[in-house]
Amino acid sequence: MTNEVILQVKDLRTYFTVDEGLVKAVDGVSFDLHKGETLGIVGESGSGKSVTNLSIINLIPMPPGKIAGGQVLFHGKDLLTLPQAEIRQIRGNKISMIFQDPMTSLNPFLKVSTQMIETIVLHQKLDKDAAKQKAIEMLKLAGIPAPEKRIDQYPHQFSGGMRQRVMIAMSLSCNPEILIADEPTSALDVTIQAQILEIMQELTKRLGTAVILITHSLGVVAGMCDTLCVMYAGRIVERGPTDVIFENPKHPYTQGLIRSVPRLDMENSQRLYSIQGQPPNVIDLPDCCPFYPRCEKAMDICKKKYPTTANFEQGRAVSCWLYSGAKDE
Amino acid sequence: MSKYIIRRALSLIPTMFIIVTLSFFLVRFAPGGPFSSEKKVTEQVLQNLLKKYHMDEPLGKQYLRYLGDVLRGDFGPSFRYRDSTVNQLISQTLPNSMLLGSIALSMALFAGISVGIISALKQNRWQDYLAMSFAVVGISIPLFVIGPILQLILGLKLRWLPISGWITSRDGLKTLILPALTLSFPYFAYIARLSRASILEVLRSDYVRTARAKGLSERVVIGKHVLKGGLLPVVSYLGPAFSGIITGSLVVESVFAIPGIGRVFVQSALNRDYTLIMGEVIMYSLILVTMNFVVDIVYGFLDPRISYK
Amino acid sequence: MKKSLFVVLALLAVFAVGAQDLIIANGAEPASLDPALMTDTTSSNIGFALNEGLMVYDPQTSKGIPAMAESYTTSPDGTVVTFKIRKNALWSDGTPVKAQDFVYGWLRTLNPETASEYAYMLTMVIKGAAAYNDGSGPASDVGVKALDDKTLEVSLVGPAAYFPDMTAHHAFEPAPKWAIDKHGSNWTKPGNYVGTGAYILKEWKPQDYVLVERNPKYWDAKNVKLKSIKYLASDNSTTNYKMYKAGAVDWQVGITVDLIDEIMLRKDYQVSARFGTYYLSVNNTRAPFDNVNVRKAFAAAIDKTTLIDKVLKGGQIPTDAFTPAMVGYTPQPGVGYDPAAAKKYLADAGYPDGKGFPPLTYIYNTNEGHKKIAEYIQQQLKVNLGIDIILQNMEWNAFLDMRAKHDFFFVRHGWIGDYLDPNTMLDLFITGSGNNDGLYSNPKFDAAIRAAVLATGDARMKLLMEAENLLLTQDQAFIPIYHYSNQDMIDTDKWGGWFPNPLGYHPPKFIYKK
Amino acid sequence: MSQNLNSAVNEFNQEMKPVSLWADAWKRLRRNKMALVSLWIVGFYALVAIAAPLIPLHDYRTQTLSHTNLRPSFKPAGQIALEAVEAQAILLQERVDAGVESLKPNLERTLREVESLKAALDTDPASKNVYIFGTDYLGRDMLAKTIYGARISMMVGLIGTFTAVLVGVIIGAISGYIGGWLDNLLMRFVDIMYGLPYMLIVIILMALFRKEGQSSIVILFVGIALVSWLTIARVVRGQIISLKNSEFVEAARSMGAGTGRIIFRHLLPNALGIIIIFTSLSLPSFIMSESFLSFLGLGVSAPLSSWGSLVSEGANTMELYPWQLLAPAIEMTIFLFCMNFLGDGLRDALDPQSKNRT
Amino acid sequence: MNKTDLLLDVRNLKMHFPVKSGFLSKEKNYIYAVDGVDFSIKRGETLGLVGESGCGKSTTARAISQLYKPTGGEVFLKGKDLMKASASELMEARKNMQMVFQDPYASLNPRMTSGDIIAEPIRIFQKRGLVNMGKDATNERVEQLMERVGLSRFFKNRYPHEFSGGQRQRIGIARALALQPELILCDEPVSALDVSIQSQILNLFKDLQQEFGLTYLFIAHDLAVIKYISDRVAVMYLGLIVEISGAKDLYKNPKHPYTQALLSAAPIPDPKVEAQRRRIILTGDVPSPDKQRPGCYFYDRCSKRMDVCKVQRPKLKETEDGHQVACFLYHKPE
Repeated sequence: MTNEVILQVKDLRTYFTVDEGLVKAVDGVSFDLHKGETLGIVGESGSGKSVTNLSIINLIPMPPGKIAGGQVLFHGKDLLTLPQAEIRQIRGNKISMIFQDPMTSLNPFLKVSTQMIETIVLHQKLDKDAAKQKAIEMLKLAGIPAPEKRIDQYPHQFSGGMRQRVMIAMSLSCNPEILIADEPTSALDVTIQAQILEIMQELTKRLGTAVILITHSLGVVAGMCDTLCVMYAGRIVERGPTDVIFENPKHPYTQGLIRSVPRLDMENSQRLYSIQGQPPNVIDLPDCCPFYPRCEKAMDICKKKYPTTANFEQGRAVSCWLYSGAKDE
Repeated sequence: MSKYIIRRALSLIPTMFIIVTLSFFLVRFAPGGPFSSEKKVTEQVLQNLLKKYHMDEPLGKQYLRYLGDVLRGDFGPSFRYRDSTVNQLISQTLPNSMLLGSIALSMALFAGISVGIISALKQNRWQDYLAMSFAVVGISIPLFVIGPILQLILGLKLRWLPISGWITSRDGLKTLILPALTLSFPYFAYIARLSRASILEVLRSDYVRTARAKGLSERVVIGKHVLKGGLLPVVSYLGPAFSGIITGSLVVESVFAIPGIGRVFVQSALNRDYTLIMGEVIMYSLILVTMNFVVDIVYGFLDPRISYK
Repeated sequence: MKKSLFVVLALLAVFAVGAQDLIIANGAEPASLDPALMTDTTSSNIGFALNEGLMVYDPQTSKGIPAMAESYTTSPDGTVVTFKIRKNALWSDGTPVKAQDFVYGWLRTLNPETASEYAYMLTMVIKGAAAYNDGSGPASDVGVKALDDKTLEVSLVGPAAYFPDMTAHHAFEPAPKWAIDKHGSNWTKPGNYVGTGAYILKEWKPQDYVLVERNPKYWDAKNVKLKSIKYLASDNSTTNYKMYKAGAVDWQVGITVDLIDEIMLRKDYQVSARFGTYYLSVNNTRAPFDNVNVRKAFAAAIDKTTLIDKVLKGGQIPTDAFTPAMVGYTPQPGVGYDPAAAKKYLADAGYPDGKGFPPLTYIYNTNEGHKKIAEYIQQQLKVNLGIDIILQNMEWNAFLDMRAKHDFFFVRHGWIGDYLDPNTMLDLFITGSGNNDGLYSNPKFDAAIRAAVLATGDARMKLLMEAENLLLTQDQAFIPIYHYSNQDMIDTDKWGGWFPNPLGYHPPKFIYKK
Repeated sequence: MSQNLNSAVNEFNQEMKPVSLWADAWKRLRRNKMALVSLWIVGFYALVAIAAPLIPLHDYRTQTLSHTNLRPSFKPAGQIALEAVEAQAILLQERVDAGVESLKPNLERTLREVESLKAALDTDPASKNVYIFGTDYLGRDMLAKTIYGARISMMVGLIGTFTAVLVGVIIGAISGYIGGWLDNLLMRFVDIMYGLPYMLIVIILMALFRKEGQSSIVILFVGIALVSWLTIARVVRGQIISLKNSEFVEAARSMGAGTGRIIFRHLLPNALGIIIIFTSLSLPSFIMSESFLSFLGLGVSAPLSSWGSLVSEGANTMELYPWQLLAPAIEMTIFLFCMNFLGDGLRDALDPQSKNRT
Repeated sequence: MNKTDLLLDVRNLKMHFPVKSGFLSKEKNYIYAVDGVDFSIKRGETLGLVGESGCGKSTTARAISQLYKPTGGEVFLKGKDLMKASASELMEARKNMQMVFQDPYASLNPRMTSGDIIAEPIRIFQKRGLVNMGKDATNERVEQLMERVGLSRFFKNRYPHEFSGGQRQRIGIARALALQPELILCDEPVSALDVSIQSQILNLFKDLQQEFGLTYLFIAHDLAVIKYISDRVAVMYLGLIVEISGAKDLYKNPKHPYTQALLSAAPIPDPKVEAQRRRIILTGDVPSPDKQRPGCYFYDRCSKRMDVCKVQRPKLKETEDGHQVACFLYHKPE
């Protein structure tokens, strides 16, 4: 991990217009990604983690979606304003993605070889045979036994874990600078999850790929990520090095989140902590702190205004009036 | 695979048998007979006719005789078209209906899928609304209105195309255009709606998102990744559509004077041409069943997840 | 896939036929081209091109004029007719036409195994024919003999003056024994067909067309002008009319009645009286129609002239009688249109102003024309008699079945004569006649008709007039509406030899392009 | 502000709102503009059809033979008829002048008619009639005919839909849910029904149930009902098969719910969308099959008519009197159009989840 | 173990699903989803059932509830064998045995309101005459239940889709409670929930157990969740239970190699711990349960396999008090 910033997300806002109103799925998200870094984005469903990443490579379905503001600077070029042809050069090549469900994110009608080769041919300008060789090599790296044979099979002939390996192989086949992994293991069993995470870690380390890992599992984040962003209702509420955050979470949400996970390695005969209430409905959200109804430390100002971001040492940033207020006043 | 085919074929036998049996007695139960006419034939002539076609025998015996003939592939003589056998009539008219039907269905497929794709890609925009309104009109307006209107405008007024006739006439292949157009209309409408709906669904699927995330151009995404899955429902519709387009083309065949099997069928039913009706019923059931079967095979071919064991 | 389809289409296109001389929209697919088996006009229209009997219909008068027979003689008592067959008459395969071919043809028609529907044309007049046809007599007793190769002697059941005319009918055509023996029921297929007509069968595409070409072996070939004739089997009259207007068809058999307002203004619209009558049949044995006054009330309540002028407009002739007028015969009408009289008849029958009249359904076979007439009649009965009837259409075959079973009260009916004689009209009302659907029965009528069979000349006509007088003037057994008309579309400025005539037969040998 | 904020953020604080499935559906339907407009139009059709005898129309049966085939107009019929006949007289005159002798009687009759129409202009009350949809071949009002036609056709559509839903849905549901030999039996029955020559069945029906002095409208409904349910039974069966292993059905079974309860409370409500779409798609075929059945003698008896019979009659004369086709065809197409959009709208409205998808 | 304390006793439960093979072939193939499972649950106890997908844990629950007719074995609920029970006896038994399903989206009929969903079991039993509860009483009970599981009773007219995932699962729980059963079969009830909601629901289960003295068969794939909720834990692999023990004991002292691998694979939400952990990464996937094997089912993936494991299948045997394991590392092959 060097200090070279390869991706800068600045005040990204992605909104969806639905019948009921405006959904601010992502509402002012900023973070930097350094070369070789693994950045975790953690949050509950609907918190905008996936939308953030789809926005980065400009894959938001429009309409109903709309990128309402912000910049995504990849080596200084704003991906949001890039013409489609140019951004296609980046997608799958410089920035590639893995999605949550390996069952549905591979095209069931096309052979694995077809799907892998088309990416390699497109971006690496190899001929088909060379591309196939490359694909087989990638499958081997991803730990698929007998890749020469299996490459000509259809996705349904693979198990869930194997499919995710295929996805990883495919996404890394063009040596991307950034791999965005959107809940890559949520649909997998725990033993398979361990396999996949290990493969991912190993391969990205070897290729020097920076990873944005989206997950709801604190356990996965803890083991994988250098840096962590915690999202709630479309915003990053806390950001910083993973170990520091786990050791000393500052935002009440982060605190609650970490405390509400049952842990294997601890005696917890005592009652599990739980954050009260339900995740917010993000339609037509007013400019308050969306967490305040569930927050034990809520103050009056929380209901009125979204907190400004307070910066701490080690690159930590927290959006909570507990800290911003203290600094402001 | 071959086992699957055999199983499918065997499972048809009881159904076909019941259809044949019921139809056989049904046609004889219908009022009137093959030898009715405004001027009644004399009693003696009628007796001669009945005897010639074995209709003076007990019904059970006739039925067994018929079954035996059918098993040998002989549908018997036509009662109405007395110079011809049912086999001749069917073999001379069915290919024409098949030709017309194939062309109409191809046109409907081509236009319907294109319109469906455009509609799906432009969902809720004017192109979509226009196309879908057109499709509703296609389903609502009967063929016997569309056909004559096309004849009137394109045939009689503008003289671009022949009004009616078949490829055997001096107009040749041009004669196919209007009837195929007319016949394809409702199918076009249905296919357009069907493909729109399923393509919309596929467009939302994860694997299309994956394809886009790989940096593929929209053309490749649609052409390679969306269509194959998006058109599967259309494929499964093809079976009923093809049999429907052949058996249901009687209006078009009549309006455009096409020597097809649809007209023969209607005439045979109206004439109580018993053997011809039976022949057609058997042919239709076979076509329906075969088409469904073919479509299943094609479906399995297109969808690698399905395997027939 | 697409390529091979294209090749197939291209091949089919190669077989497409070039220009013909005359293209006829013949109305439907011919049921048969076997003269013994054909029953419909569609078939017989083509039959007239392929075959010729002893006589051929005069294109202007529908009377017989010599064809295969160059002359005939009738015995003094009128029961034996001897035909002399043309020396130069040949079959289309070059075989000379012999008297034996006629004997074979006629006996074949009569043979129960042939099961010919028009055998009755022969059994009606030829001695011994009926017995052979029903299996009770031998073929040798049938009154048709070949005295030599060129002489045919026919013995009749009575002095049927109209017999020579009748022989123009297809039921009296000869048959080629050698072809039939060789090909069986396929002998009428192109390539196998052997005929005596001016044309030979070239192609027959079922439901599509029949193509015939000039027969060079025909005895009168030098006077046959048309090179070929194509009979289209299109059964959609609207389409046929469009084809006619577009010039793709030269002669449309029948017209599109829906477009009569346009058609009647055209000079190529050919209309002529036809030897037949449209009438309303009532069941004479069922109340209320067993009452003659009810029948008369109905007859008097319908204004036929307005129906034709305002609704049908197709050259039909309103009538109160059954038999069309012809030389020597004066039709005997029933009650004519008279609303006042109608009311009176109905009151006499016991239903003053229609009160107490039972619910009644008028049944017609499904057809736009019949429907218009039915609606008109319904309105007439309502206005003139105060009777509300229900209309019911029925599919053709079921309609025939119902009518044949006499299971009706009030139905549409029509009758077209087979030959130009009142007899062909009147004899269907004989008690027990197969076509007497209304079950009219009057012994005096039966006696008159039977007597007429044996009579000749004016005496015969008188008997027939007397019969019709009983039938209509006295008994009003049914309600005549109009005499049919023949309606065709053909430009007679362009096509010669085509004339409107009473039977509507147009032998193509006479037709030529002007 | 704070109240509003609360409700947006936390669902716990939302007010109580008692809604039934239908009220809920109605709420959603109202948001769908197309469906709402369609609903109003269909409602208007239904109202006109039901109230037809109360509407001051010309009697659809009354024949005015001097006013046949009049074009649609707001002018009095006498005027229009006179114009038409005068035009006809001019045409005839031209033809006669061109030497077509046979038309002479026609010309004379037409000239007489011109005179009598002129005379009737002031005397005959029928001359004052206004036919905004024109008249037919017997001088009857097309407006009244299409309205009464609508009654029949809508009734036919209703019956078709009703049996399709009643018989088809139940058979399909039972076949799909119970499966096994019963499924096999029922589906083979459907196959056989498809295979049998429908035309002959109808002809037999017609012959069996014909009654003197009665119209055949009831048999018509039987004829329609006979086949209307086949396709929907198959569709529902497929739908049920895909639904029957869903967790909520398992939940119901684990509670001991019986077959009937599972089918009617759990499965069918969830197949509602496809049932609605399918019926709205088959509506045109029900309406048009009436005109086919009427060819076999099962339709409505003249002088009553239906959209199907009016359209098929109109199609024959469209070159001369296009309004006889257009009036019923447009009316029918608008209706089917609306039913279609209404069907789409209803499907969405009855699906509580439809608005939750993004 | 005192027999009367046993609420549920499952013996040699088998659930084989037939798969159609070729036409005309008499031989049938089976999926051996559950292939001889023994365990029992005491009154008031929670037995956690853990395993990877396809191991047969959900099938076990469904077979116990007689949703699938088990292929073999015995299921005693309060001493009554459900497999031999008549329809009415089974109905009676169901009253004491309700299920909570995994997917809060799929397990609630989208066309029914939450109130109807919760009331449905009461209505079903009411109709059969097995409960006597009037309309008002039902209504009251529904409202009571809703409040108890943490839903406003004003929500009873809402449809499932109007609730969040956690709330839906509360509806599912309320439904299971409606008939006041003694046993609740929980089939992965928290797997689909978000972290913050999962803890709410887990606590709810605990509270309800205390309040109503419920007994749970609690299925999950998350070991931490199982550990938190269960008194005893059974680990399943490929249709068989490989290890049963008290919860604390299992986590402290896992015996079966599979259990060990499972525990080591589970990530722990603490970077420090994670950084130091040594994982046992299993190779390969869980094999498909479509054939019966002679040896240990875990043989192919086991790091400690011995020759005997290939030919003989270890039986579940008690190694120390209350700790049973099916592995030859702990007992001699026969």
